[in-house]
Amino acid sequence: MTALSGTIPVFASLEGAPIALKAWILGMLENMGMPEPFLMLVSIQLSILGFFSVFLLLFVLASWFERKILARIQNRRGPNRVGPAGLLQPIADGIKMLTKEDIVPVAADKVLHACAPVLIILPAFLAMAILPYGKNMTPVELEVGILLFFAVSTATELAVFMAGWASLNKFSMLGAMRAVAQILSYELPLILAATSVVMITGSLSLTAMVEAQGGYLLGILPNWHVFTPWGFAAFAMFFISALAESNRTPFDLPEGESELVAGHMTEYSGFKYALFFISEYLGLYVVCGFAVALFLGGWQAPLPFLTFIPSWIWFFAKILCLVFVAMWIRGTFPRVRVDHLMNFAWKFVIPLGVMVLVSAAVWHLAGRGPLGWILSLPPLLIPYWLMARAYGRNYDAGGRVYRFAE
Amino acid sequence: MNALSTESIAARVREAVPEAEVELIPNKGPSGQDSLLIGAAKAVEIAAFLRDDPELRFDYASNVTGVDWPERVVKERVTATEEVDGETKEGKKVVETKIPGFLEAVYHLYSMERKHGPLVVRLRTGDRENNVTLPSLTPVYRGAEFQEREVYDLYGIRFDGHPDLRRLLMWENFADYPMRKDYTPPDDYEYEPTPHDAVLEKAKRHQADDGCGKGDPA
Amino acid sequence: MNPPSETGSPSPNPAESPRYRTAGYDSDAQLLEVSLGPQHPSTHGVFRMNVALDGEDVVKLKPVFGYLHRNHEQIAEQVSYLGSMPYTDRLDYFCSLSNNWAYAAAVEKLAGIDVPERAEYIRVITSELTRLVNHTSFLGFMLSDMGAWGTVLMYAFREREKILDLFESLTGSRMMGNYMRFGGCRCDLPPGWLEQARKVVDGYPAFLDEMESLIATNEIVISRTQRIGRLPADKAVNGSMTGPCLRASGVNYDIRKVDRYGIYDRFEFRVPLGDHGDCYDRLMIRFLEMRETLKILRPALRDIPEGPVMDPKARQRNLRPPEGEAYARVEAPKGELGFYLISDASDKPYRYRVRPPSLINLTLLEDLCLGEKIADVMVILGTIDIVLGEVDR
Amino acid sequence: MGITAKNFIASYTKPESLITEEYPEEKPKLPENNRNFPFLVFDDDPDAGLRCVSCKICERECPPQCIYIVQERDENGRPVKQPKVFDIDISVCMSCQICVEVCPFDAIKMDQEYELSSLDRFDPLIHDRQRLSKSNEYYHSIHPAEAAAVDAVLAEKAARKAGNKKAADNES
Amino acid sequence: MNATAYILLGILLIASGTGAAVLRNPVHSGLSAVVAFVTLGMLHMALGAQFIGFVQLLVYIGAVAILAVFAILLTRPEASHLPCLRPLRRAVAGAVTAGLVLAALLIAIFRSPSLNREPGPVAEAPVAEIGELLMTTHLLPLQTIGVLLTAALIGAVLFASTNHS
Amino acid sequence: MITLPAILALSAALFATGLGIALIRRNAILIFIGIELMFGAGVLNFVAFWRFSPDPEALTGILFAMFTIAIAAAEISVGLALVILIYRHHQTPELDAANRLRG
Repeated sequence: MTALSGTIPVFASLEGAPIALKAWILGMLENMGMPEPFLMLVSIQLSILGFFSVFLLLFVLASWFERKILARIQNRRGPNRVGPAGLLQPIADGIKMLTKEDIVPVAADKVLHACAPVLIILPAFLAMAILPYGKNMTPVELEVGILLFFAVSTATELAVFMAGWASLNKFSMLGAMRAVAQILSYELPLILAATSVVMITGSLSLTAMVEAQGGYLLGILPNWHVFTPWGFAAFAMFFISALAESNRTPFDLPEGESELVAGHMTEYSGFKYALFFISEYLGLYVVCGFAVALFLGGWQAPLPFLTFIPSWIWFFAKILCLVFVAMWIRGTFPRVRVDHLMNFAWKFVIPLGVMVLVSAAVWHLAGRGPLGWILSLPPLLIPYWLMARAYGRNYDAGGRVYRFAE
Repeated sequence: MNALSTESIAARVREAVPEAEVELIPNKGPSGQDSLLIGAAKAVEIAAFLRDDPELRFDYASNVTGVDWPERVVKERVTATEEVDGETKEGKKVVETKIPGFLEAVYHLYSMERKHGPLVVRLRTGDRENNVTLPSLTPVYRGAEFQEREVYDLYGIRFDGHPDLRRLLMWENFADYPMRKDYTPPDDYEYEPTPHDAVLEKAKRHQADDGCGKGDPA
Repeated sequence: MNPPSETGSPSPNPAESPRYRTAGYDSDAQLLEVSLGPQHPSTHGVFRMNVALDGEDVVKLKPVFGYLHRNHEQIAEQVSYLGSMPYTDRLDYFCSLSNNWAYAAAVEKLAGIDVPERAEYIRVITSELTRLVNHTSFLGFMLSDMGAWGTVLMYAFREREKILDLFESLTGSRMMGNYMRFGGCRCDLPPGWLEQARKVVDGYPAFLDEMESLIATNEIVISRTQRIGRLPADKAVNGSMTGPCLRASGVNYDIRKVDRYGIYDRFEFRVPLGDHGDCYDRLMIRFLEMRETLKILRPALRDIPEGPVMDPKARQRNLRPPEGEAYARVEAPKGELGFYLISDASDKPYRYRVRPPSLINLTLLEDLCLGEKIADVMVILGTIDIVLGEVDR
Repeated sequence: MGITAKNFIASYTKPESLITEEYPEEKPKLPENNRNFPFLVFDDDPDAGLRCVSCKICERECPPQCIYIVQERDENGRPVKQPKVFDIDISVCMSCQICVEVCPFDAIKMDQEYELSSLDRFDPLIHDRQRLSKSNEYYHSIHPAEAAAVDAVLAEKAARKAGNKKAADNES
Repeated sequence: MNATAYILLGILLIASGTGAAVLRNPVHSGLSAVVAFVTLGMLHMALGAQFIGFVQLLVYIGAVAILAVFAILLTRPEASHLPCLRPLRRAVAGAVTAGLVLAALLIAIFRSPSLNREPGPVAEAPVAEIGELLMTTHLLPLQTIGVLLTAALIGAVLFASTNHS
Repeated sequence: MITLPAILALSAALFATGLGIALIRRNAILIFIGIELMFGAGVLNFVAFWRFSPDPEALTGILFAMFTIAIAAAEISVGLALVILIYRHHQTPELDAANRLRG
């Protein structure tokens, strides 16, 4: 908090508002004579309730946001009938989803078919617990936070696989196979990109990572990892892999509707389908949240004189920016093909990820400064340039020349 | 067709493919697109010749279709001399010629290389019931594959040597050939009542049958 | 209607014919048979493909048609010559005016009817606008097939809408034109139509530039279309491929140039040809064709003469062409659209046959798709650009 | 991505680039030539002024056969030049306008009304004579230029008829 | 470690393990084994080895289980004509063997006097120290494991990609 | 508080289950899963011994557990590749069908 926060008390009080609210409720309960274990339980419940409701709100917003953004990109208006500016559209959608008939194919494996949507939504919620939302606002302080993220996010592929397999539909099966192969392949670059940050920070805890990015270079440029050569490369890798991991366009092959109808979700309807839907958006928020925490300075303000705005507002603003970029990408790019996707992961991103590690190591040794810049750039640029040349040769990307007959 | 008249093509074909039955069928209409009737026996050879001959190069089978010619009676007024009671009378008389029915497969060939055409080639079956096999030109013109299937589907001409002769548009168990002139649609549709009396009658009949009428026509 | 079934084929067993043997797969254990369609997001209608997959690779692909079959030819043989005209709109419902022209041309050939000059110009203008409509929406659908979430489709439809507005103010209907008549066109251009059309045509290059930078240089599009579904020229010719797909394979065959029907010899335009015959070429040829089409439209809109739009001698009702037959074809946006008519001097055609480019271009679909990935099947099918109204008729 | 960004921003800054019409509130302006389903023109009186003489040409020419006409007969059973029944099944009609073209009396014209959806297949979608009859003024309001031309032709015809009659009167 | 948690996790662990043994459908078996792996990871965490717990989850769910289930699918066991278990005699023999082994182990465990001791003072294994130890005292094993993993990876790729047809 | 023998007993039970799977299933992949469960029992032992060791700061148990997990991962990757290979030969993942070593 700088002196500015004193002049703007609203922001100052907002900074600690969520924590203060929790403390107030707890204090009130304590005054009522509640026993200690019960208070602890309530405290946990309140934290959970807090981010549960925030993220559900965000999910509701996201579907509205996505529709609006896509519509605007496509020169349409988007939802504008339900509520002001269509803001109640997600609720209408929810009601629609809930009132739809729940169809389970006769031949399906009914237990797994029912388990899959529940299982797919769990990892997102679990991963949310360790996100640092603001200063002292990590719901679960975990020493190995980033490991938890990777551990639970692998459960997604299991759920997708269960959904595809249990539906006993060829499209579902194909979609599930794709999903598993894809998530498995992109897990690796995701871990590599995160490892570079772990190397620099020397900790697996997300809070520590965010705190390591505090401070400003020359008083203006924030010390975020994304503003370093390795950090930028790792961020790009992380973001691309995160898109692939959460099945977003252009990597939405598992559900690629133009070839596989809806992939693993083909045989789902009603509320179960809605759960897949929710998990997609929540997954998007979670991966964006991790990208923010790892590379974009978490809840740190981008400019020193902006620190008066509460940290959690910054965090969510950054998440929303990344989410917007993801939606923008969705509005622009067509879907890649499955073998291209795998080639991209194994032949391009992963080698580059190893080089990012090298670069980060160099940076770690050479230190933040001109020397670090000079030494850590070549291990990134040279392989990038070589690989781009090697793979670019397969296509006439520069444009073809066409003959004309009179 | 600039330099090559249909007649000269017929002559070339006769020259090149021995024992080829080629007959010129003139077109009386304003379009003047004459056609060649070729015998089924040598049809594939003739087609291959038409495709490969460097001057003809009809390498592109644009259109393949069937035509149904049911048995018909052509009435023609002819002037005939007749001897009646020793006298020679001259008078008009109606002569009825019975033309047996047949099915026809018509190919419109063009040349993409030399940019001329069309050459209309016809193949005729023996009759409309049993003798309906024609040689398939799909081995020569790959583009005829689906169209020959369609002709088989709609007219019932069986193409010998076709790689995959199945029905194209109708379903497999469909019995009839819906493009033949004597085809009558089976009366099994679910008619929707319209103002037309005839259709309305049918609709009423059918809805009386199934008992769960889709709305009362009355 | 019963769905066409796969079993009980009366013909030689397809599995025995060499072309359909799935080489190298001694057992079916590894193959996954998938039925794409008839209700599938990207088959562009009720069209089905029986696909056998080995992993993601296509080893067998059989198109199945007939879900939209309405025996158009039989209907046309039972109504008058004029009565078939509105039905031709519904063949390829994106290009109703080209279809109109093809049918009108066939009847004119059959009955020997002349077309006045102004009508010829209108026909060229409308049919070239139709080409723009078709190719534009083709780009949109194509990118949707690749999974681009309709952004390109929306841009394409935004532009298509302008032309459809033109069509509406000219023919009264946006898609079902039913505009051309034997010996001319149904009505003259409404006042101000030419200016409006010029405005649309002038605005088109900017749109094409935008689309080209959005599509043609997009890495994902390039990697998904280049070297996919290659079609060599000789195979294309033998398989009766027509239209942009044929020219993408490098065969210089444009009926506007070859037959010089209508008044196309008055316009200077070029025929773009591709060298690779892959999906990217098929995509780009359509871009280039649209640019050439604009080259036709500009002088046509400028030079259109005054005069009648109908041959006064031509009659629509009770048209009884002399006995004979005629085959007329035009370069429809999707390929060669031909009408083959036999007249027996009555007021109904004795034989009425449509040569549908969509159906015949599909002949080579299996050849294009074999060995490609399942996702490519959609792209290849997309680049062939079919409309089911025309395939099934 | 630049292009999509441009369009995204333009959709907020330039209102004309938003192409959606908010249908129930703002309705599209139909061009004069727009056609939907046929209607019958009457001149003054909706019953007697109907131009249709039930010649049944349109019924014959209609490609999908959606028109059904029964001629009116007077008490003596003699046909009257009036349709007794004139039904158009607009769920069959394909708006091809051929009935309009073939009508020698300019009695049937194309309407522009398009909000015809209903839950019932039969009653609201089979238009009877009463529902089809619309006044010449209405015709003028939807197709002004065409209606004016038609009126001119009709007036000329009437004049010629009157002239003929006068001439015949004069002769006799 | 809490006794209730121990009992619950233990029951879950053994139940899912048994499920993996007897469920007919191989995919169900595989998924049941996944539950066992997850429970195992939770046990590690409950014992204070958070790091090991997460590594267990990461490796076993993320890699092993998925690969196994994937392989089950690839090999299409449902097309097999044989029943899922071995012939009854052999299956019973296997179960008996397993039971005997269990009995032997249990006897050994409960009769050993040296096992009755109190848990150590640390509740949690510090991650930083694990890392440090890996890089100092246990560097050689770590490197060996790295070589082993690389060799396994290459070997697996070679095996799976060999085309014998 | 749970004693060390209790955890060891659980681990023994897990080991026996894994052994049972390996012994009674036909499917090679499930046999591998059984082996993995046995590995898991070993890891549990390591962790338990670390927890109850007199000198937990040494972290030896933890490190051994880690190495065991890594070895298990290496083992199953090669094993699954072998299964796929066997499947290619015999068109079945059942080991009974693949009891000959000749391809």
